[in-house]
Amino acid sequence: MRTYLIDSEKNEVVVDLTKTIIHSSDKVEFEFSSFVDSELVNKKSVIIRQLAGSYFYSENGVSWSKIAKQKLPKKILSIDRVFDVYRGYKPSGLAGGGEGALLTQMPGKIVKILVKEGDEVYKGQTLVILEAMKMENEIKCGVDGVVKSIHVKEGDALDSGILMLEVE
Amino acid sequence: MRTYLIDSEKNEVVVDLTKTIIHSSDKVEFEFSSFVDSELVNKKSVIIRQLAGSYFYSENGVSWSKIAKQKLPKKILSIDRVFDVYRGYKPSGLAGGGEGALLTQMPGKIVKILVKEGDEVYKGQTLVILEAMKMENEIKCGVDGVVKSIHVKEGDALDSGILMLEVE
Amino acid sequence: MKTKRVLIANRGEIANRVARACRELGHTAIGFYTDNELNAQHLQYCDEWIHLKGSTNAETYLNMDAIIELAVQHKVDGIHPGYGFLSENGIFAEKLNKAGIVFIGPNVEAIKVMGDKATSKALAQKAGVPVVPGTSEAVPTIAEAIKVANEIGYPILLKAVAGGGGRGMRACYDEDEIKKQFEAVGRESLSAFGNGDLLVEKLILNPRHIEVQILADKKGNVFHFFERECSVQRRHQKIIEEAPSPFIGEDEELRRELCETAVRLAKAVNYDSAGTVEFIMGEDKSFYFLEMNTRIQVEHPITEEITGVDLIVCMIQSAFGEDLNIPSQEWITRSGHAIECRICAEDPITMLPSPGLVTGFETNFPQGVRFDHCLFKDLEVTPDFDPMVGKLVAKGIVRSVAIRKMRAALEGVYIEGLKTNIPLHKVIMNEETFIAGKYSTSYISEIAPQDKINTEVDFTSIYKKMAGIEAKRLGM
Amino acid sequence: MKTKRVLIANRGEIANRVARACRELGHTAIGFYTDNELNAQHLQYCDEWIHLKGSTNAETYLNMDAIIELAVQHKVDGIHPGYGFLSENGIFAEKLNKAGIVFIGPNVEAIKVMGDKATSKALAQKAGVPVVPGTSEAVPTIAEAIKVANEIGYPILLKAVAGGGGRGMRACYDEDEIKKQFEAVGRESLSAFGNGDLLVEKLILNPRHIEVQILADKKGNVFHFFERECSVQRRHQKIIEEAPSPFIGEDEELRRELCETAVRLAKAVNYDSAGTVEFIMGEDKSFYFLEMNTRIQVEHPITEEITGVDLIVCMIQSAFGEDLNIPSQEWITRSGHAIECRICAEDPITMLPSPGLVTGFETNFPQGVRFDHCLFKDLEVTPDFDPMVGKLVAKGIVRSVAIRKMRAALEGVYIEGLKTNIPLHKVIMNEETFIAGKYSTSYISEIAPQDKINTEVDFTSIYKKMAGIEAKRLGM
Repeated sequence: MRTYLIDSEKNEVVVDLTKTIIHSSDKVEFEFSSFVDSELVNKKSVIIRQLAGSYFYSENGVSWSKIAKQKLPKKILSIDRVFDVYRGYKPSGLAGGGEGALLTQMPGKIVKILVKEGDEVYKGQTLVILEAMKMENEIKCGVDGVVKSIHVKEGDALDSGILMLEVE
Repeated sequence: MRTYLIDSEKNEVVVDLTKTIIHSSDKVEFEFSSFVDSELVNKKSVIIRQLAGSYFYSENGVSWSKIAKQKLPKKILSIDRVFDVYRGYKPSGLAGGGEGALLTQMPGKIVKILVKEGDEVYKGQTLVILEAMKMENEIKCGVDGVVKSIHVKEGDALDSGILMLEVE
Repeated sequence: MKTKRVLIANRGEIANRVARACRELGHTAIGFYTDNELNAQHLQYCDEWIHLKGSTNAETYLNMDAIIELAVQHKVDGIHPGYGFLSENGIFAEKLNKAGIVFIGPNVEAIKVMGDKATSKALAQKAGVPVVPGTSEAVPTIAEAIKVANEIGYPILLKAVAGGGGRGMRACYDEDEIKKQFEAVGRESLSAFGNGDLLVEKLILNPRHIEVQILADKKGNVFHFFERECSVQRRHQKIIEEAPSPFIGEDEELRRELCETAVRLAKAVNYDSAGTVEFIMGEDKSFYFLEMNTRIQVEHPITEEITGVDLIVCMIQSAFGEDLNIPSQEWITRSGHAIECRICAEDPITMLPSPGLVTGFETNFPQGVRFDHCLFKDLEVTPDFDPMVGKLVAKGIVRSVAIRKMRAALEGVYIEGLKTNIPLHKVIMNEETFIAGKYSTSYISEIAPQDKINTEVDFTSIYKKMAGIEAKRLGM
Repeated sequence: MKTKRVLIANRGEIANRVARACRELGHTAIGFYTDNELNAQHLQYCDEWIHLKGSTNAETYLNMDAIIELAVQHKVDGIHPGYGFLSENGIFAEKLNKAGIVFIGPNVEAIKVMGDKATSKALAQKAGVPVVPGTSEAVPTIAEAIKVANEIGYPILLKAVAGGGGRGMRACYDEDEIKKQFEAVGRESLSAFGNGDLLVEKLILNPRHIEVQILADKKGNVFHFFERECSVQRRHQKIIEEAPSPFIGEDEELRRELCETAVRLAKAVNYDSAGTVEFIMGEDKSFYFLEMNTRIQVEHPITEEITGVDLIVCMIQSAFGEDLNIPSQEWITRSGHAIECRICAEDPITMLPSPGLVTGFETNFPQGVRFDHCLFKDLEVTPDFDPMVGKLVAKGIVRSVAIRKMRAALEGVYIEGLKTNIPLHKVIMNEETFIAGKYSTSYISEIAPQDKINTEVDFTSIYKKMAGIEAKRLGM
């Protein structure tokens, strides 16, 4: 699963959960990979352990620090910075170059195209599912409109920046 | 749903949850009825409110006292008394007169008979579902064996102490 | 002692605090919840929960008639107003008396006298309490203001009679500035406080804000519980307090003089509850009366920590005419040093309020830390209410130990989803001027610890948050 | 001060306590978990978690070699043994010294001298510390025992040299009883402690158990932190402690004499850590040395509450040769009164251990309550470990306030799934002999507060539990 963190200055960090190993009912290991501008900038395995009802975090299994449990929030704060959090897909506003033009944001494979040309679509509707980095990404529509043209088909392996379809 | 509380001296309290009203995601009302020797001895409506992650208990909606959250435990303790807790049905050891003879413990209606004569059954298997006090009660088998005879049929309204079926 | 029914006309951490005092006394604590705070966390310590309809402060915690009506309806013996809201409102206290309900605070007269800058200053002078040189009555004209300024010497302060919390004041370093500012400040004060009258006061440079805790009963016994220093302020609002004052330090002579002066003033106004006499102290250790807060104060815990007394419990006992069981002033001793950091929902650098939803909350403290707060997972901090969500208090045998403990305590607060000033407190607890105890009220503006906050976001901190979220998602 | 790596060779609430002290000092707290306690709650305050293999105490917390091996392997600077387990084991301390690891406790010699009843008694006498009349060496024969008894007068106590915690002793009111009991007690002691030697001692009637807290550094400074009274006991084990002692009360003369005697003894044995000198006090206020515990004690919190010192922090600092920052004995003051109730997983009436699974846990306290515990939902209290799961501490300006606070505190502990002695404590806090402070070590057996516990089960209490269960079931 991937998560987009976008802060007030529109700086963007993409955090991929690239591995999950469940050791026991109260011990789980995650591998996170972080991307900035589609570049892998950091990758780390971390362990979460539940103890006496609280979560503890470790990177080596020896030293542990307490962390707060939280459900997926809309915002993540760090000191004075606020990140908006989008999980699994990019928010419509950011789903490709022009409002109506959906471009691939990273190399990937078209898993499914959910509309055909001429369909009326609304802002936020999922148009395409793109598999990238072992994750399925719902590509949402940025505007209300009609599907003008589709330039790809299911199964296509695409580079980054390819125009998939246009809405007007 | 009903719950049997049986303490070390084998004293038995039957607590029926005879009504559940969900007022909101963090406020719910329960009506409990308690039976001793199948006699209704107490009936009360209580409210549980979740506040700041804890549960609070009230009988009038004005005065509240904190209580501890707990999953259905095997035992409930009160000062020096220990109650074994059985939820939904009486424990096999108490499931009717003889080991293999299932008798109604209270007046009720047969909702479903889950076995037929000749079936092999095991201790703890649900044989009959009996509706009583607006609750469905799973009547479990007290022994491993074979269903010898069934004396009732679905829909029958029965008094207390009626022999429903026999296992040997 | 018959147990009483006590209504708490407040919210947040102070409502918790009062309810817990009632719990100890065996009184029934009755709490309010409002339309915009149905899940008021302070109800958790209250025995009875009452709906105070409305959302704005005017509709709810400032709504005297609604509160009194509910109080009568629920057969309340007394109302504790906490701080803020109606805590220093003489009319409210009067209405309660009429309704036969005890106002858990001082007598109406004391509230009224101390509620007005001019009359309180006059009383102080009559009682031989030093006041900042300047006028005790409003100065009508610019000319008059300049005349006074020339008598007491520059710099001077133009100050709204009805002002407070640092609002409605302006410093003037010469005659021209007075001419420039006088009418402007007057207009501001009129719109802000409904009263445009101004005082002229000598401006004390590099002042310390030091206050004395008073506790009195209805029998004429007035005690002090030593001083607190509250000089670490932003926008004239305290964010860190200590007891005892590092500026007074070992000068027991000065300490006694200050505290006895406060008692003298309290006696002069027939004070009969918990209250605080605020002083401003110059670098020459001369001190002047500022104002008396006729209520319990946010920072009361540090006094409780070094004296071992429960001020809220005593305040309630005093209100109901009970004995405080305090044989004498000498019997009251202090030991150790306590520091309070106010935890506010605000940007640690701009120090501007930053409301939000608390998506996670945990603590992991060293021994002997006190955290009076109203935090819980899912708390919605709205702009409706004060951004202060908690008070972290650390005590040690000496100041350096208290600071050490506070550092560890600050590391042990995990609040997700909310900007807080904890990063600022962390810097201050390691900043040399603070550690040396040599700070004045201009500490924040001059030392600017906020500029030393490291705002860098590292991947570990992000992974910690993400991991907590993913683990929760797995239902762990 | 360089930060250290401190291994905590203990579990439960005391492991929490030590870890929290390390947190304040900036040391790295390293905790153990064992095969039978993988979810050791005390790890929550530890920075590093190490697996100590095994389940029995012999395999784990008593296993010197395994502990030292892990300590070396993890580059530990010092080990804190807590109480019980290896805390008073001279051999362990010696092994640590050899391994170049600091034993956070006193020097080996002090442990050994005080660990033996006979030698400690002899040292006490040499230091002019009054001891209970009787033999300081083992009495070989019945005839010898009777001879001593006739000298010191009946009643006398036959006491195992190696005994402790009230085990291995028997009262004899005349010659015949000595004849009857002598060999039996000897046999018992042999099997219980591997040593059958017996002492003969004068039996003090209606004795008070009063102890003095000692804190010393490696530089020869020895301080006392006043006394604690621990006379409320069951089976010679303390369940309630208070500081100061209500029996000594206002008798400051006696208090000073007692405390200075304790310091004299500690100095005589070159004591250099936290420790406790236990005395027995007769109704005539004459006191006799019992033993010195060369470790931190369960009931240390009440001393911390009235003196404001953090004993564990000081103990760690002392062990690493650091200053305690205590200028003088006079500098140490006490204020207020503190009471501790030991919360044990036991039947409140029979007082026998009652292990179980904690199915729910909540608290709701008045202000100023301290609860050192290892409780959490899903805690499995096994017979492997001490049944004590927590220590509830309440402080007030005077004893009556502390009792009032303790009553409210006891009402605010909600433990489901486990029998505890909380109902017993509730009765005691309302029982007149205790309230009067006029109790001796025979309080439980003579006053029998356990018989006053109301064990009636009402439907409301059942509905409360059922409602909590059903609400949880609904996922609320």
